[in-house]
Amino acid sequence: MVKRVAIVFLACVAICGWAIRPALAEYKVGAIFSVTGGASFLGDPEKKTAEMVVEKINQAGGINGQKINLIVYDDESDATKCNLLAKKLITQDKVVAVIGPSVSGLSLAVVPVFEKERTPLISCAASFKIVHNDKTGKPYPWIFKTPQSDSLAVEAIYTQMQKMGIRKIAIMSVTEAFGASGREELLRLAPAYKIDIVADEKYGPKDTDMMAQLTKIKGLAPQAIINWSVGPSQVTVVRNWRDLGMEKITFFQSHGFGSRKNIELAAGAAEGVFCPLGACNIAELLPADHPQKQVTMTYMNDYMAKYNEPLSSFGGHAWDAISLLADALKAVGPDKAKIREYLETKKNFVGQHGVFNFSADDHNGLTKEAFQMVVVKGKDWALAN
Amino acid sequence: MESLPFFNQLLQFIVTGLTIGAIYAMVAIGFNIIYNVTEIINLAQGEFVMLGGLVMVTVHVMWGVPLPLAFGLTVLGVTLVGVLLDRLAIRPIRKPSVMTLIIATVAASIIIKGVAMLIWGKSPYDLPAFSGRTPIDLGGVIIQPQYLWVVGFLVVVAIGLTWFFNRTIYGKAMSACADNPDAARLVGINVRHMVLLSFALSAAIGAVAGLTLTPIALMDYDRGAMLAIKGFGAAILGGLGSFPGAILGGLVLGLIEALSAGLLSSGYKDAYALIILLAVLFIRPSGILGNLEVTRFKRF
Amino acid sequence: MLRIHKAPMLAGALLILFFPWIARQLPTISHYPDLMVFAGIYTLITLGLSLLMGYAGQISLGHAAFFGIGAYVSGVLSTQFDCNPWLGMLLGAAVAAMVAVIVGAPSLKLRGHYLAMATLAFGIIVNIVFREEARWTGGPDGMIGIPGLSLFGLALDSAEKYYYLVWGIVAAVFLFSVNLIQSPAGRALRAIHASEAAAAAMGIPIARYKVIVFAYSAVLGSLAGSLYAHYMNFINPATFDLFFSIKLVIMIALGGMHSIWGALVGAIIVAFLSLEWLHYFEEFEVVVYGAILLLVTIFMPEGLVGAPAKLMARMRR
Amino acid sequence: MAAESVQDPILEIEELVMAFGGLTALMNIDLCVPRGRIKAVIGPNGAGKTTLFNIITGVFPPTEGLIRFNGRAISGCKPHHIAALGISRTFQTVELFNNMTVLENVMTGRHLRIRSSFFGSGLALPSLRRQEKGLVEQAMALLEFIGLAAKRDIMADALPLGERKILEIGRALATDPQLVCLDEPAAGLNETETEAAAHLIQAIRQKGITVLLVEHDMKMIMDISDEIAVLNYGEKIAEGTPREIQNNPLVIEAYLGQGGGFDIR
Repeated sequence: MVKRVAIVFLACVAICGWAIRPALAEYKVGAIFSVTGGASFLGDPEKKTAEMVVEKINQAGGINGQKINLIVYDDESDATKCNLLAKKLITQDKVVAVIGPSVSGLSLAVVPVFEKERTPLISCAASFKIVHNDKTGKPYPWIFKTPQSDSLAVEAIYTQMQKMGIRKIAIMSVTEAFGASGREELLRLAPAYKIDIVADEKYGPKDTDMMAQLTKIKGLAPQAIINWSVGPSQVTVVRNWRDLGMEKITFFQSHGFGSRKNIELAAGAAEGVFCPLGACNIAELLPADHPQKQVTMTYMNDYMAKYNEPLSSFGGHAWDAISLLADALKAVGPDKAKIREYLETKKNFVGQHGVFNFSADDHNGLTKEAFQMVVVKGKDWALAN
Repeated sequence: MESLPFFNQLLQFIVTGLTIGAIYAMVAIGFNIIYNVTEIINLAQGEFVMLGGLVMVTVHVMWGVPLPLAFGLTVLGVTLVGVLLDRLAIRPIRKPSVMTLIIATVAASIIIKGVAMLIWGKSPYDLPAFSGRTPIDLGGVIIQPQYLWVVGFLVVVAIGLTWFFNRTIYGKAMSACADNPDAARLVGINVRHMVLLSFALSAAIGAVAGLTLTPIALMDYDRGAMLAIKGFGAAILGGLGSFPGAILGGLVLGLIEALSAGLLSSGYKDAYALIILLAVLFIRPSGILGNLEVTRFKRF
Repeated sequence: MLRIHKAPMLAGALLILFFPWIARQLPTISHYPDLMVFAGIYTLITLGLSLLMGYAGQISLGHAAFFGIGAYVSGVLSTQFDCNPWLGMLLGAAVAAMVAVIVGAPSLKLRGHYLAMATLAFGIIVNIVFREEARWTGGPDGMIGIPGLSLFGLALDSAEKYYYLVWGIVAAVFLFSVNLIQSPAGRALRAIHASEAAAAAMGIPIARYKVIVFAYSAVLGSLAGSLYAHYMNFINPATFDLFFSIKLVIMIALGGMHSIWGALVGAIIVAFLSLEWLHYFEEFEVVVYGAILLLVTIFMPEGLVGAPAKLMARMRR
Repeated sequence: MAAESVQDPILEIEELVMAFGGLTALMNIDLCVPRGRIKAVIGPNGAGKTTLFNIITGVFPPTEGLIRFNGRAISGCKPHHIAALGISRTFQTVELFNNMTVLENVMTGRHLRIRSSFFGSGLALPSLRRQEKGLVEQAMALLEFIGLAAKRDIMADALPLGERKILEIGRALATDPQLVCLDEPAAGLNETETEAAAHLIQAIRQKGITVLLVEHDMKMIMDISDEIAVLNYGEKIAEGTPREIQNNPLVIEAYLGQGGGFDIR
């Protein structure tokens, strides 16, 4: 009995000792991505990218002589877990800033945490709401994000439509955060571009077939369809569109379509589909004098060499986030408030998805020029004119 | 650009609904086979469908095995998983109450899903359609050749099961277990074997549903649960334990979804299907073709 | 029966009381009170569910809906109507009770798997409403800016303060449920579980009891939802989906369906497993979770709390 | 003593018809149960005896006909209403509360005679606590009466069949009934157990409680019944004292016609 108590006691001491081991001199940076769960196609490349960038920095001697210690957590696409992990990073791991989460819903879920704890967050999710407080009409002070807002993608598509003379369209969206916020922007911006939305259809992320919605759209004979979704459903939609012989109705995908894997899965059905993409999707298509040509090519080559898999544009959001943070750390050191200030005034940061120009009123720092309109041609992207 | 006449649209909705409904029906049949012998709702049924699709992708696309042979191998492989499910998750339970059995199937479905994620990763996979992707245009109504395969397999499964339960000794023994397990035991039927057989059979049917669905909707590791719930809904709507009920329930559910997506609101289409399901249950507490008197005698 | 409960109840109460202090001493678990807030919120739901499923023998695969109703009623009222959060919580509970009566009265006439499907359907429908009525709920993106709670001017803005609030409520509900189980009403519920025909023959109004216990569990679910919303300051529909309903059932099955202790133990274990411990298995997480569940089902069909009792019985023999 | 001469009937059934779908289970049954007596209903299997019990206790409403209890029409009432009026029952298949102890089973039987508020119970109001104490005493008294006091803390499903049947009768008595309907209390019991059951039934009558009995054990029926009604194929073919029934040619034919399995003499 005494022996047993002694063992338990020793074990406790050992655990405590391990737990309060002295922290090394390093910059602690947190990351939360949806590495597993429904949004793993975002979180997985983001995690890989962030780790790759940090490894590269540390190999080059770190920042100001300090290594970056990147602590990555997986929120499993779950709001409760995400919230807990955010608090754990701030209060227990004592990080100076956090990048992620991967999806809009979860980023929104932790906005209150970072505002309260006064810690910078650079989100890797699209929704405009993440950097826009409805009550004040301004960004949340401590929250930034790198992906282009949905509104920019919508503007890029609507601009292309104006060029093509399209006025009457149908929209489709998946009943998830990504689809819902895209749909909201599509509806909000349509009047400004004099575009008439004749059908507003939805489908579930696990639906097997969208023929019914497309048939209804076919009956209304719009000039174009815009689909806003991610994952397998966006492939099914394109296939159904092709099956129903609706090629005359031009098909636009959201920037969520930005992976060559999707063209492959569509099995030829994606031919002629338009899609707004960030520079990093199409690095090799960019003209040599494009400002992002160099960073995107380097990233693409590094990533493919390291992980031996095609680049996903979502990883680029993590590249932008961690690189921005590294830049800030280099300039001002591990001070939360100074990092926040630095980010807010950062201009001309050349990233994977655009050239960022932050300001007190804009915590995203991108314009619709961050998107290139591309079209699927011969099973690959081509720049659309 | 000519618009589509309303009548053609309606036909298109029906074609779509029946196809999806046929998949639901096959899942529902799988539920019924196991339910009839064991009174368990096997919530891992959807995972059989998922496995059917993904195993077929591996065998047919990655290994290049020709279609008919790949079909056979896939069904066989998934059947084996069904057998393992019974041996490793169901049979070891010493004091089987219906609730523990259901939890065991939930646990099994989580494990199968997790293993599938480890094997195939998280991205979706495609399978070539069995006879090409050139749509058939029937006077404005578009039919994918794969749709015919889906409906065709439902018919084959239905005929096959009818033959199995009415004509073969094993089928008759299984029906006997379903009617009265104690009496079946008395006349010398090995109920354990029948339970095993029921898992094997419903896994096989699940696999067929999965590999015919994949060319239409792609397949990924996470798809099982949703299909299981739709299939469960179809089985309940038709009346648990009734095979004609399962087919009717599946087709009706598919039709309601397609029609409400096309005619009412696509955001609420699943809700409409479920509201109708609830309404049916409140009027007929044992489903459309279910027998209330029989369900009274079931433990669950 | 109360005798059996008193000792562990006292031990549990002391542990709950001193847990934050213990956690503060050990840096590796210093964030556990935060986890315990969620564990407490889950416990609140499973306490009701245990009464409904374990004691009265009914099934619900839709309880996430009540959790969500509480969260959304509280959330919408406090953000869009500047309603006092406590009042919102009460109104949420009232709405949940009302919905439970309306849905429960026809549903609880169904039996077994049919009841399971009906409650499952109810849960999915409610979730679709949360998702689609974006004007009120913020849609799939969720709803931000839900205020925190304060009590007599004291803002409950730290994990520890909220921990005491949540576990105080859990303790009260636990006591209430223990009293209930040992009362004629509790026996009536167990009688319904064992034999509806005999229960009716003893003069127990079955339909009414089923609906009352359903509503009671709905109210607890709703309270838990409100507590969740005001703690997270954010809610989204995915939190209240059918997989959460199934997770709730897993909690009470894992803990032990036939005892109120099972609800407590199951909720805490599953909360810690899914929110913290399983992370260490990384991509094997899902498989490990399933394996734990399966092993408990096979080797401890009475759940985790059934095991010690069985062990004691064996030792006595 | 024939049914027509009953002065003070506790239960009167008039022209009762019960049809399930196309199947008529009971046809124009008239039956009268005199207060304070033991009345038996016998008949071959499938004669409709259990159906009759189910209708009296409200499990399903009759297709046609009238049932009066203490002069008040009760046909169509819910089971728990009928139990509240003073009719209690046991089941052919023994429906004990297997998740409870012997004592708890009887205590649950007292449900109608106590106050049971859901929220009052949860708050453990002092009045309810006092009531609970009294309840245990009442239940123990009943267990003494049926002879199961020593087994109070055993789970109901751990008892042997004979005691399960006795306990079910005890639980039925706990509702303070004026009429108990016993559905085959001796089925499956051995001779000693049957004798014990017969004694108990007689003791119940001595307490002034009327007994309506369905049973196949003819010796027991003939020994303890005051009156017997005979059903065959859903129709009442005879009614009278045990002696009258034993000599009734129709009854003999009904039993012999079924294969002569029962010796009603």
